[in-house]
Amino acid sequence: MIRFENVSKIYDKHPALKGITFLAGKGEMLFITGPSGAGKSTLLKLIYHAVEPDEGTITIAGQGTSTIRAGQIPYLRRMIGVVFQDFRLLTRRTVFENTALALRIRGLGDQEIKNSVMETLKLVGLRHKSDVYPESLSGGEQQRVVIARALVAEPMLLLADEPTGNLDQDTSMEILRIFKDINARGTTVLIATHNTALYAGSSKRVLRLEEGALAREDLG
Amino acid sequence: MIRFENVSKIYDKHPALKGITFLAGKGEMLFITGPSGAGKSTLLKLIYHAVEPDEGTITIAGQGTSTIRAGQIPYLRRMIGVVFQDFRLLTRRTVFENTALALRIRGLGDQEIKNSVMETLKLVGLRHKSDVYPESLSGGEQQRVVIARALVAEPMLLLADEPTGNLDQDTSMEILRIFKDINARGTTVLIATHNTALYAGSSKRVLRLEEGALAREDLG
Amino acid sequence: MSLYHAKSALSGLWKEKWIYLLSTLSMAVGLFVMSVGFVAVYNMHILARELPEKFSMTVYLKDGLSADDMNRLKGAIGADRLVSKVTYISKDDALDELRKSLKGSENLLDGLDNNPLPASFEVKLKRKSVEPASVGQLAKEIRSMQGVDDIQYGQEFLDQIQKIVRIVQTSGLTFLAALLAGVLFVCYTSVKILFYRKADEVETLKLLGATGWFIRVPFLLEGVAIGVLGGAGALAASFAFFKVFIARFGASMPVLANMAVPSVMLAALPLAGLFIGFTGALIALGRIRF
Amino acid sequence: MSLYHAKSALSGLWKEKWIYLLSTLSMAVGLFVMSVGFVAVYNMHILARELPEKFSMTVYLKDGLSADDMNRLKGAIGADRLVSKVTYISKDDALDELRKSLKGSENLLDGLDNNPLPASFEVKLKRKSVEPASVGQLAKEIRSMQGVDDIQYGQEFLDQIQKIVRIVQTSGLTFLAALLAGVLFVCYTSVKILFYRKADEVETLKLLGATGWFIRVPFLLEGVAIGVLGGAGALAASFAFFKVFIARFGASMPVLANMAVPSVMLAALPLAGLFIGFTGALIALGRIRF
Ligand SMILES: Nc1ncnc2c1ncn2[C@@H]1O[C@H](COP(=O)(O)OP(=O)(O)OP(=O)(O)O)[C@@H](O)[C@H]1O
Ligand SMILES: Nc1ncnc2c1ncn2[C@@H]1O[C@H](COP(=O)(O)OP(=O)(O)OP(=O)(O)O)[C@@H](O)[C@H]1O
Ligand SMILES: [Mg+2]
Ligand SMILES: [Mg+2]
Repeated sequence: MIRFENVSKIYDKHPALKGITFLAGKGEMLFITGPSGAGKSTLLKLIYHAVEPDEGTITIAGQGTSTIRAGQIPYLRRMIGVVFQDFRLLTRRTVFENTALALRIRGLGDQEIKNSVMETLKLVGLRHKSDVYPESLSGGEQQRVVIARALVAEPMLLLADEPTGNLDQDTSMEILRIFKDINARGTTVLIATHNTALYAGSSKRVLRLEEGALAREDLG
Repeated sequence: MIRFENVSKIYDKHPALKGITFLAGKGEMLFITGPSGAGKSTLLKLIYHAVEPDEGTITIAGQGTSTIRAGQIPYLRRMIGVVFQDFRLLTRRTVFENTALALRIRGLGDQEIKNSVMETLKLVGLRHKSDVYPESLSGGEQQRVVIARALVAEPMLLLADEPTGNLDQDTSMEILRIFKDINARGTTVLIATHNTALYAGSSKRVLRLEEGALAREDLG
Repeated sequence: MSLYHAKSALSGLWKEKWIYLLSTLSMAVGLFVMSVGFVAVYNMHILARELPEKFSMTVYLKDGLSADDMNRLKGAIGADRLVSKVTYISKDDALDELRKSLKGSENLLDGLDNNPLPASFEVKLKRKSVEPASVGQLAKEIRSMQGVDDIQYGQEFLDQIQKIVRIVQTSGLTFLAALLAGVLFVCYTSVKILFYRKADEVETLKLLGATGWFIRVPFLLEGVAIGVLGGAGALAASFAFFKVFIARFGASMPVLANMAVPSVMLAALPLAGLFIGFTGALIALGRIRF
Repeated sequence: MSLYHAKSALSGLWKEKWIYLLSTLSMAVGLFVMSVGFVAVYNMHILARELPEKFSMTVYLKDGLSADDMNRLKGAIGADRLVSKVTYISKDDALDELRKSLKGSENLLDGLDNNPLPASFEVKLKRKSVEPASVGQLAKEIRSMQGVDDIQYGQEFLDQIQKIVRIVQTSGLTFLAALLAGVLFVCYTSVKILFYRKADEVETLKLLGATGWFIRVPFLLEGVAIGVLGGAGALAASFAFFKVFIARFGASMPVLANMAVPSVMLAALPLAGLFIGFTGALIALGRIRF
């Protein structure tokens, strides 16, 4: 599903990723960890094409990201659900509309959207907040909206960047359970996190980044 | 230092805090925990006067917050350093200027500001990023800038809202050590967090909020 | 464009209604200024065009023409496409006229034994077709007709008037063009700045997998809404303004009472608003790069 | 206001230079439109004021006045504060004049044995003080002087001219006021929208303990910078525009060649920009509530 070959990313002369090589198979669940500034978010951004690599090749679902035509990028992205570390909620839309966006973009009908969105919001415990604007949500509630938006379209690949940074232990475990569920249904899941509780004892692969390099690969 | 007496806060008919009563002594270090949406941030916002209580009285350093004159509010706030859950970094200013803001507001001189800011940035490990704009920082780096800004003016009271949500275990512990240092020098510290590692074994008071009510008070 | 887009644009408008209201008002004011400028120049134009209305030629006739000859001549002159009216002025009429113009010194004429003044045709020209060159041509033709003694018309005066008309029109248009470009630019800027803040929103939509047009459509609709509402506001303001203006000044100055407020503005202002709003939004969003 | 504030305002400008450049341009264009409107109305005003320049009275003298009497009369009339020039027209001059005006029918006058026309004074009035009422008063005074037979002046014509002058001036001013208010509003909106996005920044500064003026000053400086630069740009554009305008149209129309571009604009445009930028920013920020 994901193939990184010797990938490097340099921001203004400062290397954020150096010669990263790894594979993630279809249906796999995989964690990325490492200290602040190690390059976890950058790695995810490379996958959803928010930044482009300076070196190496990235292949997502058989599609090389550097050879892709610009017009195809939206369709590549629709295969991917992203929990952004900085949320990226639209302030002018309600919780419902923010979540629905992932489906609107795919051109689904109103009734279908309503059903899926309400179901997903229920999953993250925010059904009762569906008509509220993001600014009147708590930090953890906002984070859960972002998670709902990433899940709602049942993507082939889920990228979650620090998805439990604003969530308590119980809610975090609840979210992890949801990720496992969707993974069990075939979605490849890639989670960048500091929260060791997410992968401890999971027996999943954990990639550890340090200063932009792949320092260690382990089982959680 | 902080006195809450039967404080309630209602957002659009939905109660976020119900009848909260607690004291925090000068020089104390105290944790607030509880599930997502329990009212932790709201409690901190009441202290720095970002929202006003619907019921009850709040006294900060002997000053009742509902009787305070509008013109005094900036001076009340200058006693307090806040690590905002949503960061509130100014996108148009560099890391240095964002941190320096806390001192500029207090009217300090350029040399003094430079010394204090660089020292504090070094403390949070961001000295080398001082000329960078927030948008090109990682999530954890941004969070550390917010921490630096809250610390730099050596406030009487430090309020930290989920200060380690984007930080790895090691960095989190480093930040906690800094908080303990400043607390040892006399600053009252109030930390709202989900990260049990921050208070586990600390023997500090931990207030647990649940659905807006003070559910339990414990020692960490 | 689906119902979703329309709703989404509307909800965007509503969420930030004050700033959109301000933009719309600003658009309205800009277009209003433009329409005031336009009506002013338009009326100057009309006024200038009407200047030559009173322009006429005097065709002096030879003495002793028969009524038949006279009628034939009159018909021949009146048939020309430049001519709007031909009036016969007899020798007696001419003398009366002179007597009147000598008001106070009429006795000058008392000693005359016969009327030395010739009969003439006063030839009024059609206002729209008054052109120095063609008038010169017409004069030549008339002069060569049988029975015509001489022909007089203000050649220089006509040239002068023509020049003034041209200047008024050209400088008015230059003026209007400057005004128009200015207002267009200011309105465009206002839309552009309004949308500048949306860079974040656009970026997020892109990252979620939206195509260019999915992103653009709600913004374009917003721009169009601002533009059309602004244009409608400008229209209302213009009509109100000119109504008051004419009421205030028209009574004492007939030129203003007949001031033309071209009804083409009815459609043009909202259309101009639509155009500005649409292109403003389009350019403000720029090329959407993935 | 410290060096910090200035630096902070400048860095803000630099970080978002394109949008500020656009705002500044928009401000420049707005003020340019305003100045073009202003110069246009100003020149209409001047033109209108000069209309009565050619206004004169004709004072007919009794026959057989002595040179002495005539001079005394001329002096008396010329002494009036309304009068700019008195010219004597003798009986012969008057006849010559008539002969000229009868061009083509001069032979009419051949039979005259004596000159029936009176000598007269042509009294030119000072342009600025031409007022129907005072002119009427003057006419009455002159009529009562010894040696004066009659006095003729275009009473109606004068009234008419006066009316036109007033209308042109008042309607020009109404026009200008509408233009001015419009441009002011549009410029203000542009600044206001530009600052609207800053609500977050203002909120953060408040929460950090900044006082109202600490927050406002950088924004006000930004507003002032935009305004003054915009005003300077407008000034440059105006002078360039009028230079080209006069070069293009002035040659064929003397009125335009002498077009006045008031030098007060030198200061007024940047000042207007400053004012708009400052108040725009001030109102855009609104009352800072803690
Ligand atoms: N747009 C950018 N421009 C310049 N430097 C950047 C940019 N984005 C990230 N960086 C730098 O690249 C490095 C890696 O950033 P990245 O966001 O991938 O870290 P991370 O592992 O996600 O950290 P965190 O756990 O704090 O979120 C950091 O040092 C960061 O400052
Ligand atoms: N401005 C607001 N308007 C309306 N409701 C609000 C507002 N701010 C917070 N709330 C609601 O009040 C409740 C408490 O919010 P608060 O931010 O205090 O929670 P929290 O304990 O900080 O949660 P988290 O751990 O997720 O940050 C939440 O249900 C939230 O939706
Ligand atoms: Mg990150
Ligand atoms: Mg919170």
